[in-house]
Amino acid sequence: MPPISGCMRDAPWPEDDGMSWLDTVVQGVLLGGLYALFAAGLSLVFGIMRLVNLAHGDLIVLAAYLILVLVTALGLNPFVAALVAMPIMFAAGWALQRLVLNRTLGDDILPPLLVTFGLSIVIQNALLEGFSADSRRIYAGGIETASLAIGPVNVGVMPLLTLASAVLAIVALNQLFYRTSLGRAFRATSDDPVTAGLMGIRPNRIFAQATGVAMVVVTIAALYLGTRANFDPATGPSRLIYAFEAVIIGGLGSLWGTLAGGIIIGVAQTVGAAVNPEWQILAGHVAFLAVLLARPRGLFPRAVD
Amino acid sequence: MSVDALSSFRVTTGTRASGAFALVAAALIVIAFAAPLFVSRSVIQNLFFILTMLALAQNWNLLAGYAGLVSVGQQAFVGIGAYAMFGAVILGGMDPVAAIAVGGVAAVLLAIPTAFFVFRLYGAYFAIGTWVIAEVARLVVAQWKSLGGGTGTSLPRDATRSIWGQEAVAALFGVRGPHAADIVSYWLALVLVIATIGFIYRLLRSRQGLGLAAVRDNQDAARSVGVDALRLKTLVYLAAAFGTGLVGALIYVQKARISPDAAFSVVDWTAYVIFIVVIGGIGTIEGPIVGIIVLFLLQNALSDYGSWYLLLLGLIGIAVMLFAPRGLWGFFTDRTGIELFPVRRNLIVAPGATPDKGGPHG
Amino acid sequence: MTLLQTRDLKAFYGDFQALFGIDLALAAGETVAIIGANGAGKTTLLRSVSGIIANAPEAVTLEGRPIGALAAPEVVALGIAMVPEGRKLFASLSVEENLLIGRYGRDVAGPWTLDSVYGLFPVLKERRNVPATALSGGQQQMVAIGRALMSNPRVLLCDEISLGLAPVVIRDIYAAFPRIRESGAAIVIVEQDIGQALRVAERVYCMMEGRVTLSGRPGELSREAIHAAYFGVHA
Amino acid sequence: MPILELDQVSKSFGAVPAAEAVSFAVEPGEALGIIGPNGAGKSTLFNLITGNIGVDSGRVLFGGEDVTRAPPMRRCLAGIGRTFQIPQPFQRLTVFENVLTAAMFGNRSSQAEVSGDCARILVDTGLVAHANVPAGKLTLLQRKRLELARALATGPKVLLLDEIAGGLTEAECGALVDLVRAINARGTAIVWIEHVLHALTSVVNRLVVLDFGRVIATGEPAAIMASRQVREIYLGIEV
Repeated sequence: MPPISGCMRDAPWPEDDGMSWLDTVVQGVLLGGLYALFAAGLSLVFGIMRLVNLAHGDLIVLAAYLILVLVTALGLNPFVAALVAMPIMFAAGWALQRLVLNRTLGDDILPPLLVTFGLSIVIQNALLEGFSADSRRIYAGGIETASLAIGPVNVGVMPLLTLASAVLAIVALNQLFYRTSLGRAFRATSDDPVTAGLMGIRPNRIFAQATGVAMVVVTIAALYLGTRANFDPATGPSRLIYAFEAVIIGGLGSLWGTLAGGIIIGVAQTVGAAVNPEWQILAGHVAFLAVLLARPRGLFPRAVD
Repeated sequence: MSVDALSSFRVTTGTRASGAFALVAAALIVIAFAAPLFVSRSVIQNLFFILTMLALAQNWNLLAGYAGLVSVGQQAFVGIGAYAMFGAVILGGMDPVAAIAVGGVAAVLLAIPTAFFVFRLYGAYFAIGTWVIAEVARLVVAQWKSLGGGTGTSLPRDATRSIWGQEAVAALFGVRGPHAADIVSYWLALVLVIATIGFIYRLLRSRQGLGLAAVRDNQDAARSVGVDALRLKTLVYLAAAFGTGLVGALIYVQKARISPDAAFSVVDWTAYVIFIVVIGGIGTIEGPIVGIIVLFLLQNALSDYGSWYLLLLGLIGIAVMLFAPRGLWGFFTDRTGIELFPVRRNLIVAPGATPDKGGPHG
Repeated sequence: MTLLQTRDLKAFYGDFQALFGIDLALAAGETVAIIGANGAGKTTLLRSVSGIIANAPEAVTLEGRPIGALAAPEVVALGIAMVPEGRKLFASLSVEENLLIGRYGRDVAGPWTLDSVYGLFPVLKERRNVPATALSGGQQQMVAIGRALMSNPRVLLCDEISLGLAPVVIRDIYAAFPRIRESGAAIVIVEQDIGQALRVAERVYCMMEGRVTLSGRPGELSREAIHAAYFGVHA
Repeated sequence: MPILELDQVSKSFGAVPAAEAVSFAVEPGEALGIIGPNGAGKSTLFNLITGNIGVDSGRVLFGGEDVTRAPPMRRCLAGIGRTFQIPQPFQRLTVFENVLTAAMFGNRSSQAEVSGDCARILVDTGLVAHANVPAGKLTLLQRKRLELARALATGPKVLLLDEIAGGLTEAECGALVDLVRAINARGTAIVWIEHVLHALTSVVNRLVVLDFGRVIATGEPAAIMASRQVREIYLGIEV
């Protein structure tokens, strides 16, 4: 699983003066936006049905390939292609939950883990058959290299868009969760599925809609993954791990916590890379383990398990 | 129902089927040791693959099937065991076979601190936590320049030409060095599998084994009758790490070439292992044995279809987990009641007799 | 005209039989109480009617239509709302959100809206944005009743609403029942507190160990008869 | 010196108090009954004594030693045996293995040392005919007996019984009463939560009445059952 070196490519920074540390942290925060997008879907699904989908990273890569196909086959702009891909991914997530994952829910933790692990292997190898192992990239044209000067720091447009999209996605999810009837149903089902049934809620359908919504967030994450770095069928697992680390650091079931967790991982990685390029991914993991040691329930625990 | 004596009772575990199997197993072991006499070198190498994967599968099954600890990071111990062996040979000048033990010890040393981390997580989060530990181990080892860093390295020629017992076997069987080395590795794999299954079977029939099964069924009830669930699970986590480390070291003695991405590969040392256990039958000793045979047959049938093989394996794994969670062996044993490694303690009370006085309740 | 009826209703928990053929009838707008000691099968009866426990289709009928095999979401849509034992409010929802979710499966016009429920239980209005589980036991019970009313049910099933509450709080809650009855809903009250049940109900069924042991109008039943039916012969 | 003592034990879940300053003591070999309406916090009290739930404040003393912070398994080893109100057997293990687990871990001894006792307990609790049946296949009443057998197997000094007589026929109830009396006669203290009053009062020599998580009365069974206050609160009948 090669580290996503490409991702650092569009964040050149001068070597030694004080400016470089500020720049490293800013790039880290922007990278954290990408990891928060990876994590938001995971956090949403876990919050509602205590299910962790080990194929989450591979679903992001699958969505990236879907966008790639829409861009190359229909000549669409990547952002438009992502909009087109969203309903498709929603339907795919909905069907996956209704037909497969709902059967695994229950007290025993083995079925959901082993089924989603199997799903991860199936997706990776299906993509391998379909698209071979070559690295791919979604070209977004001029915007990729465009950058803005914000104060003393030089910031790429795409990383900025990524962070903005992450914040928007989390605001939207929070509005959905706390302002809509469907959001109430999500939370009620998460608290007590049996009593939710007494209110007229059908838990299996709620879980399917939740996974569908998670797949829409996955599509946004895939857009930025695909445009900012190379990807191939095997890059899914490392994305799952970053998403997982962001969710754990942020605290289970807390979407804003997930954003904070993503940013902490992002900054840890850019700082690590600044010290030694080979330590980028390692630094992220070390930050995760440090938080896990100090606050086992994450920094902003909301869901009381 | 007055409290009175039970003069004649006994506790048995064996069954007719397991008795017969014990004889068959003994014969099979003798044949297996003698195999190099009458099979080709490529068969020996296939048997080595089957035995090493079976040993990994038994260790993973001990963790997930009996202790309910679903790890997706056992590749960490395969990798650490292999690299410790490489370190002992290249830096310490040890004989590769002796260095296998160093691999096992290194795996346990890694498992102690990591247990502290991963036991703070539960269920799916424990699984991914073990995966992070494996990633950290892979990245740290990739910094170990004297063992080839990220690109990896090979065992020195003089080490691979004279591993322990190689000349004796070469002379005995009249074969060249590398063939003899394969035979020694094969025998080691055979010993390792027998030891692993023996250890697991004895553990299951012990007090700890009964405690583990109780915790698996109902942790609260188990704790209220005096079972220390965390201590038992940690014990199993360390034992599985040791076993996995030994196998990792042995695999790379035979491969003689190592790199971080290969030694810590989640597909080779965790994905295949999970499918072997799940398809064969999780939570049974016979399951992984059935599973490795199925995997080997599939591998031969689909070897030239590339990723279709893993794709199919994934689909079969999902189908089995959804529709026959106790796997092929579980399906068979549920219908026939035959168990090759029976664990159940049966109380046989002579009819009419009642227990004798004595004991704390007498 | 019988609104809700059970015919030879049986229920099992695995191999343990909880109900041995219950025949019960509820007319439109009527209030019926079911009393019985702990373990008599009262809650099992309500869980069967509300669809949490599946049964034979004709074991439960609403206006003659078999609903015994329907699941809870379908039953509430037909207008049978349940106030579950132990209240079971949703911890991550506020008081108002708990009320609103009451009508998720059946959003029909009727006497009960947020305002009319706050009218019934004024204390809830000031505390409407507080997490429901931060309220006292009595207030939580009011929210649970309000939540069921929000679906404008034709039948309101109340399971042990006096459980663990002080007598003065129980009186406050039961004081609201006349207004609930005026709104036209038929009410089934399952209660361990016999005195409270007899005051509010027009008809009473007494259950013991899964069977109906007595039924009739409160006025016509003697204390000894109730005592015997409640405790069984050896009382 | 009492074998078990609760000193001002309190516990609340959110706004709802489950136990408020509960204090009582159990002498070695005594048989104490606990009664109270549903939702009075009786089962929670047992979980506080066994350590399955932590106390908010107050102390739990066992044989004079403070076990308030001790985990459930240490309290079991100290001598607290308990049954669960809703039976929690080890489903896939056989009846004999359920009892064997409790005996081996509760007494820190080997299978050989305790097999005899386990066989005897199975005879006493009428389960010996089902010794090799997986616990998941037992009827509810047999599972209740298994709870008792398992608790006994840990060799307890205090045995906590949680509504174990519910749903029994007259004959079964009589047999259970005899068994509990025999266990108590051998020196094991009994603390018994029960709704079947005639079974409870024929064994225990003292009653504690719980309501709203508070001890509202303690004393001789006859006196307690006669008191107006207890009958009104507990039975809910204007007497």
